[in-house]
Amino acid sequence: MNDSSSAKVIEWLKSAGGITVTCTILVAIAVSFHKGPYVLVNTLVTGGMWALMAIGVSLLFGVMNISNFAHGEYFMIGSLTAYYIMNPLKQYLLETPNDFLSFITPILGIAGAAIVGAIAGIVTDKTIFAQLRKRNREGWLLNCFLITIGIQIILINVHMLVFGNTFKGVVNYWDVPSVAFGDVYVSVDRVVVFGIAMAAIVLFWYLMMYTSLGKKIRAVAQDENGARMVGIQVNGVYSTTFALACGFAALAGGSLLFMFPSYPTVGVAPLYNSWFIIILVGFGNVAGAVPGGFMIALFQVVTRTYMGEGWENVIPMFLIAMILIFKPYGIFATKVRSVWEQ
Amino acid sequence: MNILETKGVTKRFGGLVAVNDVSLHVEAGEILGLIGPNGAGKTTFQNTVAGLDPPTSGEVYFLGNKVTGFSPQVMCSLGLSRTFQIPRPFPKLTVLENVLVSTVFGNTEPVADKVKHARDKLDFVEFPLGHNVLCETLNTVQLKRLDLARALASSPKLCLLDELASGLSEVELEDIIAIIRKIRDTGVTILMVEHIMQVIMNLCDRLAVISFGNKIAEGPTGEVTKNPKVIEAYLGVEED
Amino acid sequence: SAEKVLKIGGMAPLTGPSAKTGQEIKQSAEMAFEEAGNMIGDYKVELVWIDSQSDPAKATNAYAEAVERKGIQVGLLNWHSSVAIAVMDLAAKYKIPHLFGIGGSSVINEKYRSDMDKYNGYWLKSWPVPQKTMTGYVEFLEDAIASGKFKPHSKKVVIFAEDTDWGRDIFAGAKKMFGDAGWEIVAEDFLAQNQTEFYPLLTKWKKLEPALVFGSYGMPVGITSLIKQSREVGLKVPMICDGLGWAGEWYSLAGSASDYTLDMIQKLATDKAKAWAANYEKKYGDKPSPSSGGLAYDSAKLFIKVAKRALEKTGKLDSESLRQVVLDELLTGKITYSEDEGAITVSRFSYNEQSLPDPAVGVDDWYLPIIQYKSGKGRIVYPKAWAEAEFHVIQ
Amino acid sequence: MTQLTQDNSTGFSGILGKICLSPMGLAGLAILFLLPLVPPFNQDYMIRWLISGAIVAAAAVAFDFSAGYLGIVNFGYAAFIGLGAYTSAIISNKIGISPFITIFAGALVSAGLGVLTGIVSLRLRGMFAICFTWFIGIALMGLCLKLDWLTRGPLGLQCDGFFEGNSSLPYYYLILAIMIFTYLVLGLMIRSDYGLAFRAIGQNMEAAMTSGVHPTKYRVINFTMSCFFAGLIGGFYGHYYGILTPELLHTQKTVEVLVIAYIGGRSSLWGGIVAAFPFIFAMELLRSSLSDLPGINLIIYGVFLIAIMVYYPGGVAQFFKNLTARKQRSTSSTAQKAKTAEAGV
Amino acid sequence: MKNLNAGYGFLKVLWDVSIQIDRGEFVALVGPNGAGKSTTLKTISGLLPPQSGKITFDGQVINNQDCALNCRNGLSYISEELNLFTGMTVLENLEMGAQLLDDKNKMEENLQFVFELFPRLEERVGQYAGTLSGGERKMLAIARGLMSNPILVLVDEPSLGLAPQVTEEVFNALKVLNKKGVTILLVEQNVTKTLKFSSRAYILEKGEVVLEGPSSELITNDHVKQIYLGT
Ligand SMILES: Nc1ncnc2c1ncn2[C@@H]1O[C@H](COP(=O)(O)OP(=O)(O)OP(=O)(O)O)[C@@H](O)[C@H]1O
Ligand SMILES: Nc1ncnc2c1ncn2[C@@H]1O[C@H](COP(=O)(O)OP(=O)(O)OP(=O)(O)O)[C@@H](O)[C@H]1O
Ligand SMILES: CC(C)C[C@H](N)C(=O)O
Ligand SMILES: [Mg+2]
Ligand SMILES: [Mg+2]
Repeated sequence: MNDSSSAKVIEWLKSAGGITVTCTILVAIAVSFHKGPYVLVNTLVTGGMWALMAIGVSLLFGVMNISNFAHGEYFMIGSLTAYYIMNPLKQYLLETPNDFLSFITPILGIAGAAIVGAIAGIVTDKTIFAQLRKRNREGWLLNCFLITIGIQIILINVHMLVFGNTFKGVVNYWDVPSVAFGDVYVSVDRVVVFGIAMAAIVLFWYLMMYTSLGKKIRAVAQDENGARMVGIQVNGVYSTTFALACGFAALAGGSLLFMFPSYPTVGVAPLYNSWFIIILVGFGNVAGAVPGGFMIALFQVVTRTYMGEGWENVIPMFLIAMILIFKPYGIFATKVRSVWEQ
Repeated sequence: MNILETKGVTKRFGGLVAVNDVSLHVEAGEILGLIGPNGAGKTTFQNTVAGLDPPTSGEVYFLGNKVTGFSPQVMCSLGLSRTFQIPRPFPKLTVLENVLVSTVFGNTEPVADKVKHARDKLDFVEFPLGHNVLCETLNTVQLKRLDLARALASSPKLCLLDELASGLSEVELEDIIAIIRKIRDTGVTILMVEHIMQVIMNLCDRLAVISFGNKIAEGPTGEVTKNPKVIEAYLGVEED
Repeated sequence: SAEKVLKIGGMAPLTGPSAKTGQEIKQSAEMAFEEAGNMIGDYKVELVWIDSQSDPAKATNAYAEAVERKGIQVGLLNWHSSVAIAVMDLAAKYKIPHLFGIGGSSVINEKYRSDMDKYNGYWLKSWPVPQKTMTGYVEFLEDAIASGKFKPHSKKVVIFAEDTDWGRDIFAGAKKMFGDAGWEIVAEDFLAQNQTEFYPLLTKWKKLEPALVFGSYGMPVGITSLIKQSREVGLKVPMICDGLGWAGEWYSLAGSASDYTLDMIQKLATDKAKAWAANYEKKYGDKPSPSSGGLAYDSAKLFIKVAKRALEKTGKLDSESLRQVVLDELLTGKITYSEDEGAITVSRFSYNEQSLPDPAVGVDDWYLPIIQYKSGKGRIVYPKAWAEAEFHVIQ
Repeated sequence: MTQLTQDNSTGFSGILGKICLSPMGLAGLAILFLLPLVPPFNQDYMIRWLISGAIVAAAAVAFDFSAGYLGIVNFGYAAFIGLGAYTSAIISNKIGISPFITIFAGALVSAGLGVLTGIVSLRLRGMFAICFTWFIGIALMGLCLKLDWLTRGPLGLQCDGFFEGNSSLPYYYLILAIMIFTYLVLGLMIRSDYGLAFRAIGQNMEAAMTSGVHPTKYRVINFTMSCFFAGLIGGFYGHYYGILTPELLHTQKTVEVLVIAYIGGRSSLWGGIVAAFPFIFAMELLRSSLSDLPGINLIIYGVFLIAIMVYYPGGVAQFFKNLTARKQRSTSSTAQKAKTAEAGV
Repeated sequence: MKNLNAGYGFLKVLWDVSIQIDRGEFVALVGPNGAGKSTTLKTISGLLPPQSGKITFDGQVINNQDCALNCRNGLSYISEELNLFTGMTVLENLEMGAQLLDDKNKMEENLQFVFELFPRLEERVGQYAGTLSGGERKMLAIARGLMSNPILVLVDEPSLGLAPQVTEEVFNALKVLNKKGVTILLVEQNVTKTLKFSSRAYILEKGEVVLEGPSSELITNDHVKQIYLGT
């Protein structure tokens, strides 16, 4: 490591983000020693999943200034799709076992979920937000917020009317024993889902940073008129953004079907968690969502371990609030702020 | 008497030194022009003085008291007000209400009829529109006038003006010059940043020049504009 | 001549977080009345559904409206205790008997007993407080240990419960019960309603090395996740998961991980009961829950019986006549409803002075057997008289 | 105090104007007073709906006081309501004093938390401030569940009523009084210099600071007042319905208030009142007449909400504003060109 | 570009404005504050839909065409508000300006050109646009507008907030561009200078064209002298 890059690392370590991340790691290690390594493993596995959700919320807010309260419902759409893909296949497999098919069934379900979620996102944008964009931009943030509340209510109740109130879930994806990390057991489903989450995040990060689509999205996020002036078709970019964000939520929903059976209000908990994360790390911070996810997961695991169940909403909330007081724009906030700050 | 004095004010943004060790003073009743190339640090310097962005190091004295790092609302109540390079009004308030905010909260001296006071200030700067227009519909130039009225409404002793005249045509420049003169005549000291030489030459008693964050010259207007360093750094070869 | 009509206000959480339960209650009760041809004597039955929305405030608004605008003469069923608390006063105020609320928790009993005169005959439950019914678990365990079928390595037990009024009650009951029986309680946890992630909790429990896990958790997602994940993290101890069977679809969520878990639930064992379940599934497309659906069905049947008696006795059907019969005959134990007559969930519904507002509890009355699941089927393992299978301890 | 909107109207409506009422508003209030006396509104269930309407209306007014003027949506608002409700219930249960006194204690405790929130969230802007209040709300609800020795947690806390007897009518007049009190106090504040400061801070904090407005002070004052009334309303809620559960502190409840406040029109205060009553009635009627398909009423609600926000985001207040504007436009037929010309000089 | 009526919502700002610009011309649009100059440019660029009238560009009617499409066709608009991507670096901003170009070499060439024009920007390539000083932003906005090889450039008050030296440079650059065959429509407050640089000019007052003609004639026009030059 040469001088300048080590200086950069030190600089980063001194920043709020660096301090928090370091503290988190230290706490994780300390708790792991005290209570056993399961803390660490749990943190990693759940954190990855929340990060996936959080990215979608962050993206929508960052690019379109929409604080999506209905994001959990796209999670719900994902889990519903995955269920209706996986369940018939599983029924069929019961009669005609087929190793290959049973191996890819979950993958088909998850992929299907992501696609349907993305389509739902586009439909939402075209039917509602495109109209709003055309009509007026005043009070955009809060108008959109209320609209997403409306979307949430509609989607939940349509689910209830059309698909009923039953819990539509699968027992597991792959019926194989858990894998052991030391004396900690984790199911294969979880490991795979963690992998999917990480892969999706890396892919997304690459997309945003290095492809022209990503640059266009960022440009639109920062100045819509500016983007139009350099020849970017913003409506297309908005729809794409919606598709990406909702696709991610649905991907998470599909991937987590084994843990969250689909039912009308399944999206609420994931929604809350993703908001905790993006507030903690600051909006529009894709890379930050990953450590953020881990941090929230750690907060929750640690409070559950030491305080008992039920406190995981009290203590972490309090902690995030405290952190906000010192870092009002989230821990990874930099000096540069654009649309995120409104 | 020095109404404002800075000693070695430095402002860093990360690695960039935007203002470097600038010491200058403003005498009561004068108009001091602060000039320099784009990005020299003029706005930043004003921010450090007005309390929006405290200096990294150095000291600021206002009316003889040390005020380094005071918050803007305190500076305002002490009698320092400013206008913005990019005006930032309250978009959903009317023109009159905008000025009232500063009349009501910025004023240390009691004002009998606040509405009248505010209207007076608007008339003083010859605000061209009605007073019940919402601010979001104003254009930049109107906003600057409004911003000026707002700054004056708090009955300041020192007023910092940032590029007040940019975007005006030649005739309009004459107007604004007259207004600024009028302001000075009411006893308000002015520290102004400006690029338009017509305004500077007409108004400023003294000039301070900064370039790349450093003060390179300070003195009476006529002297400074002949300073070769200044000509090289800023003015270029004058034609008009 | 005007048609004679009895308007019944059926209350259930039809929207909101407990909508699933509400829907089952509604459908089961409707089934019961349909079977009676929607007639009681020469009275036509009109069911008015009151959506409690799981919110006491909203429920009272809807209730008052149902009484005043829609003219309900009697109230039936309910789920949440908090709703019950708020609505009890309305029932008393409007002099509408409200019968057979399913919400079990003790707060209702407290309020009822605080002013017996006011509420008597205006509020009646069909599910007793859990403290009364749960003693079966300890009896069963003592029995299993005595007979050598269950050899716990220690008397350490972990107790959990959902964080609701019901959970709080059952938790209090369980704590006392296990304490009295000499068990050491090594962990106590209340679980949030919408929780699905139990790895931290289960790993914590695992390290405590309990000999038994006991809990009550009525949320299908929560309890099935808990069971599945307990297998994933390798927690291999007998688990009593009270409430697992409350939702019809539990097995499609928990799968084989649920093998050997224990539950205490309405038995649905008789032929009649099985026929009902099959009917329900045919009609509505999903499996009914014996606790919400079954109990609502039984409650409706019992109500029809009470109403018939009222008609017989007074020649008319209205709030007043119903209340009279309830006070005179139901609460004195003259009217009961038993398995022989068609009750599908418990042996017999009968009320008496001491039990009020609950039904009397006992093996011959309101009693829930303990069952053990295997491949999605529950078999009664206790009480001995009813047992269909041997208790199997997971290794 | 600066009277910003100095209407040149004198006499009766001038006096009314001083206390933030227009003749139309007064008529509206008179209607609200008389409504429960005329059929069909004199039925008890209608009065209950009116009470629900008044609760939401009062809450929407106090909510709008922060959201509409300061620009900070207090997304944990239900928790402040709940805090007041629980405090009042606990005090009156434990010590046995009259709920008429304890609701003020509840209001003060809520206001106290409001002070803290105001101070602590000072540096937060926009979404971060909103989420901060939200997190406070979530944490409070969690506490309410966990501190069951105090709140009885999910078992629910029973509270005594204000009045003996079965009629809801006295409760209606009580909440109506609370609602009007809330409106008048907050309305007068908005009319005063405070209102100017709130709006200035809400629109541009930096400009407000350079104009000499002390953001901490005004933000705290605003939060305190808004939360005080939240607590007061909460106290009423508890003693009226007789039972409190932690669900009262749920975000869902904030959303109910928020929706009414926004349909009423932001930064209008009275908009919430005008919107609340018809809205509650419409929702209750929908629910009760579509009870065969539970949930369909909520779908309609959702669609309505979206439609309003897309096509008429100004809400009721905007509607009235447009009405008066149209009237003015028809009287003064100034050519548009003249207007533009004036603007162009 | 013809018979244009435009405005914001209820407010009508432009009244039958007709402007015609031929290929390769350097046309100026001057007028007092609030006359509607910026509005004209906005409407032409497609950011603001016209209320009525017709805008043609290269023989094609582009009335309700999105700004992005116009940009594709070679119309570049440098706005008064700058519309920079504040969260991107200077270099990224410039790259975004050239994002329609397929040819990487061409982009490099353009970069060289604008850096020559504004050496200050080259010094700041890695800085976020949001932290630039007022003048630096202006330079960046102009530079970005030139990155896409436009046929027609609409410039709104390029000298606003620029140091005198730089102002001079910007005007010279526009002249150079014009010599290269790029058509320019310039809006500016500094009437003397504008008229000196441009070949033809329109004078807009209260949303109407009151005068038009070759710049050299206008500069001696009495009306212009009186209103704008104060002589
Ligand atoms: N927040 C910030 N972070 C990093 N750099 C900054 C920041 N604010 C200003 N700068 C830099 O500091 C320098 C001085 O900026 P300042 O705005 O003071 O210039 P100025 O003299 O007012 O110029 P102009 O005449 O163009 O307005 C500029 O190079 C600018 O890029
Ligand atoms: N977004 C807007 N909404 C409403 N009115 C506006 C808006 N923008 C500008 N106006 C009004 O339109 C008129 C013309 O404005 P425009 O910006 O086109 O003038 P201009 O000639 O460019 O003036 P300047 O020299 O100040 O830039 C002005 O009266 C202004 O108040
Ligand atoms: C099983 C049910 C009786 C529990 C119910 N949720 C209650 O309120 O008590
Ligand atoms: Mg500047
Ligand atoms: Mg302009």
